[in-house]
Amino acid sequence: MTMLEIRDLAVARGAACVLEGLAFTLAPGQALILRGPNGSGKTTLLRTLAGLQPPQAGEILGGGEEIAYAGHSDGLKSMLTVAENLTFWAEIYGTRGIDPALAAFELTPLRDRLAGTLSAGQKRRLGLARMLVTGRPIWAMDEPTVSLDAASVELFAATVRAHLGQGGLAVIATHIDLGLPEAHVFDVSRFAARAQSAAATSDEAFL
Amino acid sequence: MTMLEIRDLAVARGAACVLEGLAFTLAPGQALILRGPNGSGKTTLLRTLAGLQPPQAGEILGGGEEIAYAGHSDGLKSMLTVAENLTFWAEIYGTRGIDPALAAFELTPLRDRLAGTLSAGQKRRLGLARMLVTGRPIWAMDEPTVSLDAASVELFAATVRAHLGQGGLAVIATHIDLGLPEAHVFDVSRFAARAQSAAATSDEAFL
Amino acid sequence: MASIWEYANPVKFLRTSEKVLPVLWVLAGACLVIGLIWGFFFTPDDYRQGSTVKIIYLHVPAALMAINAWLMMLVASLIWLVRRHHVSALAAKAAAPVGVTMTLIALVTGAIWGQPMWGTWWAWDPRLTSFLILFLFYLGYMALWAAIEDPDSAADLTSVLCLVGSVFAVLSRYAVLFWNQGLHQGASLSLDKEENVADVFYLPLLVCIAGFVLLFLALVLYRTGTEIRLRRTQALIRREAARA
Amino acid sequence: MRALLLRDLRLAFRAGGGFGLGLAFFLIVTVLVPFSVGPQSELLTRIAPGVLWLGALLACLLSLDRLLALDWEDGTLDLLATAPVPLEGALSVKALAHWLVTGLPLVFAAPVLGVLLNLAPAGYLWLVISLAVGTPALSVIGAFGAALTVGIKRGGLLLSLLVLPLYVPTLIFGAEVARRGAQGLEVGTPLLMLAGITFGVAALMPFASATVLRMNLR
Amino acid sequence: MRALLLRDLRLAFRAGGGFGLGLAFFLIVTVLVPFSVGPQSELLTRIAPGVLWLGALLACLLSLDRLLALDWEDGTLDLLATAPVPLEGALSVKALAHWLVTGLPLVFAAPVLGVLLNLAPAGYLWLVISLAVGTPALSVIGAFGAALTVGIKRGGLLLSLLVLPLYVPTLIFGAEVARRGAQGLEVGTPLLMLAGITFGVAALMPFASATVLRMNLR
Amino acid sequence: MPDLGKYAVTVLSAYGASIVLLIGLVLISLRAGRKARRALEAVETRREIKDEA
Ligand code: HEM
Ligand SMILES: Nc1ncnc2c1ncn2[C@@H]1O[C@H](COP(=O)(O)OP(=O)(O)OP(=O)(O)O)[C@@H](O)[C@H]1O
Ligand SMILES: Nc1ncnc2c1ncn2[C@@H]1O[C@H](COP(=O)(O)OP(=O)(O)OP(=O)(O)O)[C@@H](O)[C@H]1O
Ligand SMILES: [Mg+2]
Ligand SMILES: [Mg+2]
Repeated sequence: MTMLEIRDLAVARGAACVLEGLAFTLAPGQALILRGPNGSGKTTLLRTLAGLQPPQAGEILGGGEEIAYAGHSDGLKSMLTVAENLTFWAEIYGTRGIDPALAAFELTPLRDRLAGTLSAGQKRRLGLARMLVTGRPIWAMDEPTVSLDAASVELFAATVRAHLGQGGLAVIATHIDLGLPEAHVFDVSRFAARAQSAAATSDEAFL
Repeated sequence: MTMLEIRDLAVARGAACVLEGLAFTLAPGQALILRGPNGSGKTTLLRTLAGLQPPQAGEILGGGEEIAYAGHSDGLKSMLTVAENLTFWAEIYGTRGIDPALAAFELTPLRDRLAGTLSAGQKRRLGLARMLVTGRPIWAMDEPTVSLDAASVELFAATVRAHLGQGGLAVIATHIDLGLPEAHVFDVSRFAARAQSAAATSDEAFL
Repeated sequence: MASIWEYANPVKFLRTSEKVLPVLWVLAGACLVIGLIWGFFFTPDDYRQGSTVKIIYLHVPAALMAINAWLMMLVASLIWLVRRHHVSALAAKAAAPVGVTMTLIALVTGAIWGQPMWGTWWAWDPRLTSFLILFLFYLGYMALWAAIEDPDSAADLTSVLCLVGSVFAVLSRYAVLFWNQGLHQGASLSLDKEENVADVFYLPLLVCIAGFVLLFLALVLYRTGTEIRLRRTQALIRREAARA
Repeated sequence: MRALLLRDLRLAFRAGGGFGLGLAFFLIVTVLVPFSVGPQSELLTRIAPGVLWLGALLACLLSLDRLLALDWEDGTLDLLATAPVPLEGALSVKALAHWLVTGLPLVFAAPVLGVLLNLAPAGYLWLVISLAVGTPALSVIGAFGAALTVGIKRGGLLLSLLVLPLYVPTLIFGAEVARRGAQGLEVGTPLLMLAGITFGVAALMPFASATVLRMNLR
Repeated sequence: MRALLLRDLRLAFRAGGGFGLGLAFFLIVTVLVPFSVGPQSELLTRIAPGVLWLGALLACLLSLDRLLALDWEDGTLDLLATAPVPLEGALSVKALAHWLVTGLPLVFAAPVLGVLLNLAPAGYLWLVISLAVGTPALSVIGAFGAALTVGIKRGGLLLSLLVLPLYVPTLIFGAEVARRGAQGLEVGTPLLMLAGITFGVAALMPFASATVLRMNLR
Repeated sequence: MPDLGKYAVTVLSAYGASIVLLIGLVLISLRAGRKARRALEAVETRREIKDEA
């Protein structure tokens, strides 16, 4: 059974440790909302969970091949159509059928439009639809609702809820209210690295 | 006296007209919030107001040399420090003194940090601080609060309010609540171009 | 007996190098001055090359150090990749400008020497060409260090470049040998070919080589210290910022 | 993997995707050479094989920064690194796609441009063979350079600087094959060396490339 | 304006900013020429002036995509277009900054590289003069090309393609000056033409560049 | 001064160029070293002052 557990995790950006002592457990069907002011380290934490950077300390159980990541950028090719973009990711993840994903984010009418001609919010919806074709149980998303209008935010919440209903997990960093009252809120600012350890990464040797 | 008035404006993106029949007048001290679902044409309208693209029809009174524009991207150089980035724009606009702008967005502690090492929200705050050093009365801003946390959104609202208090004007496209109840809300979706005129730009000659 | 890895601690390294450096500077200066003066003033002219033979006291040591500096960087890069001792990464960084200067000296003195000997400043002789390629590798290595902000990634990436570059440098050497047969004389410092350089030239040359080696060591130690101090300064500033 | 190859090819063929640009650059460099060294045909014949190889190398080089930088900028590389494909494989495939859209067309174009430079008749066959054998190495080595500089904004020029010295052996052997061919000399040894470089590099380089790419994504 | 010049220069000198890379590229191209055409010094002497001009042109070309594309990507160009500076002036200043960090160093480096290619002794002076007079034109024309392709993602190769034909007259006259100089012939006419191109282009081109840039920003 | 014969210019310029390069390298290194030392001292004294406070 898919679980995500982190124990006493510390994460660093640049040469500086930003968060430390992080711990939580996420069971299937649960979602975690990461909160914290600008620069508190949410992006850093998500990238570490996704395996893009090694943790500074502590361990991550689960994750790995189970996790799908969506960052600040959507990884869209402006010269490919909406459908082509999505099909590419479906093939990379070895799944098939992009129609449900298109439908979930109301992109079906735009399916043959080049991604470069979409508006900011439409691009974002396409980026989110990618999560559906990964077929992975854990979603790690960084400010997924940037540029989305209220209706699209609701679409997003509904999609996440459906994903959780199928036993999926989600870790979402956001500043706004997503309309997911059932999700746990995890405020990262409580775990800000203390002054000593703030420089305690590769700088350590020099102090 | 600075005013911004648009009359029967139509704006186009790509080869398609997106909005038409737009009209409003903005007096000093007033702010206008542009609303509308994703893809309704807010960005297109703001770029037209800023003079980056010509209107399809109608006219814009005011604007021109009075308007300062802030788009989806912030125009920051990652290899320059926060202070250097801001000073550059101050010199381009022929104003001086970046300290108030830094202070307004709580960037003073970061002033010697390279812009490339800021978090998403910190970058955005720097982009917004740029508006203060332009010294221009009309602000045209496209989703200024993307990536900002709640405290920073308040900072932003306070800054806009102070700007209005000095007789400034602001046109702001946004999906979220800015905490500016005194601003007029302008929903662009009412002005969506009809099907006929939707192709009525340069295609016209071929129809 | 203490492990040599102890000196991989930056602070320890600073303290030790502080003690060693003055000695090194003095020895290097002494060897260079003695060797060069001996070579310049008190050696006879060669019967074929005339007084130009005196250039050998700069040219050969510089050429040797140019190669050895790259070897040292290669070793230091490996140490960094395997054991992740910051000092070794910084030592590699510190050695590159020294190595590139040595290469430049070898090239410039060689070119000046070539004018009377071969009648041309430059010829595409395999050995000269290999040195030019080495020069390019140094340039690329230094440019990569300069282009990356995060010091640890810079160390990682330049180390891999150094490894890959070494393989290609060797490959280039074979390619160049194949491509053109040279004018340049072969290795003559090797022990079995004494006939090449007479003792009168040989002894001062050895002193000069010792001088270049010592100077290289002193410069690398000193520059490594500089790099460590810069890193330490940044680290402290970051900590201050984190406290604020 | 197949999806990645197809996507890269499709992107290359779309408007502005860069297919044919390498070719055009190759053409233009070749055309500029007579303008700069002067039009004497016997001189051109002598330098033709070398110029064509150099042109091919530069055309390849110029298109290298499309190899990874675009995917880096729009976040695709991050997503690809977390996707269930080994990065080594992904990089090999991307190098292959680069060769198919850049190197391969040059192989076919070279004889035509040889005419412009008065290439000796005996040279055509060996020019084509040497390019066909050698250009894959250029793409694979280029992928390493691209992975090394991917985090650096507009690393284009730095990329050239790092990659050019690595191209030296390939260039020497490749141009040697073409030159000897044109003069009717024996080409066996350099051709063997060239093939050896291509195979060795194709087998080993992707590991180095993936290593540096992972470091850069960190 | 001064602020813009200073900023561009500062960015160029910052780590990774690209200063010196054009120079290094120039060096590398010059070095690769003997590898590809062979090491015979009499051949090299003949082609040296042309190769050096071609190398300078390519070094200039490769750095063109830094001229505007970076500012476009991060939105600076949008903001600059709405700022109280005439776009013509801004583009001239950016071309000037480009020349200062790319063309000018090449002028100083060329004699050193001349040694590598066995340039005839009489050629050094005229090589330097022709480069000093001609390279500013390359930057100004390049700014036009950069403005033309600024909206296109990774337009680098396309940019080269568009700009190269525009460089032909400058290259012909520049290389002619250097070649005649090296052979001890009279250089007056081509030098005059070269100077004429540079002045004409510096005076008129910025208007064309600003026009196409405005179209691209639309 | 030894008699350098017809190669005087050659030999002297080789020595001159090399010595300029060597001394240049040493001077640049020393200057950078001093600068780094000063910067570090500034930060360290600041830190001591803060620690006392
Ligand atoms: C311009 C580039 C040149 C480079 C890079 C270069 C490189 C080298 C190197 C690496 C060595 C050390 C060889 C060894 O002992 O293993 C060497 C030695 C030497 N080079 Fe050069 N050389 C250059 C030009 C010249 C020229 C123009 C001459 C003129 C005759 C020359 C004469 C010598 C001599 C006499 C030695 C000493 C070898 C010996 O010990 O007999 N070199 N050079
Ligand atoms: N190279 C660097 N050196 C030092 N600090 C850095 C560097 N890069 C980033 N930081 C800092 O690391 C912190 C964490 O950044 P991160 O992007 O994870 O924040 P975030 O929570 O995602 O913020 P936001 O909500 O604004 O996106 C920030 O304070 C940032 O300024
Ligand atoms: N080249 C094009 N051809 C056709 N339609 C286009 C083209 N480019 C953009 N559009 C469409 O123009 C409309 C207006 O886009 P615009 O970016 O102005 O919307 P927006 O209101 O800013 O949306 P968002 O809130 O998502 O940022 C969108 O529906 C978009 O899909
Ligand atoms: Mg973030
Ligand atoms: Mg928009």
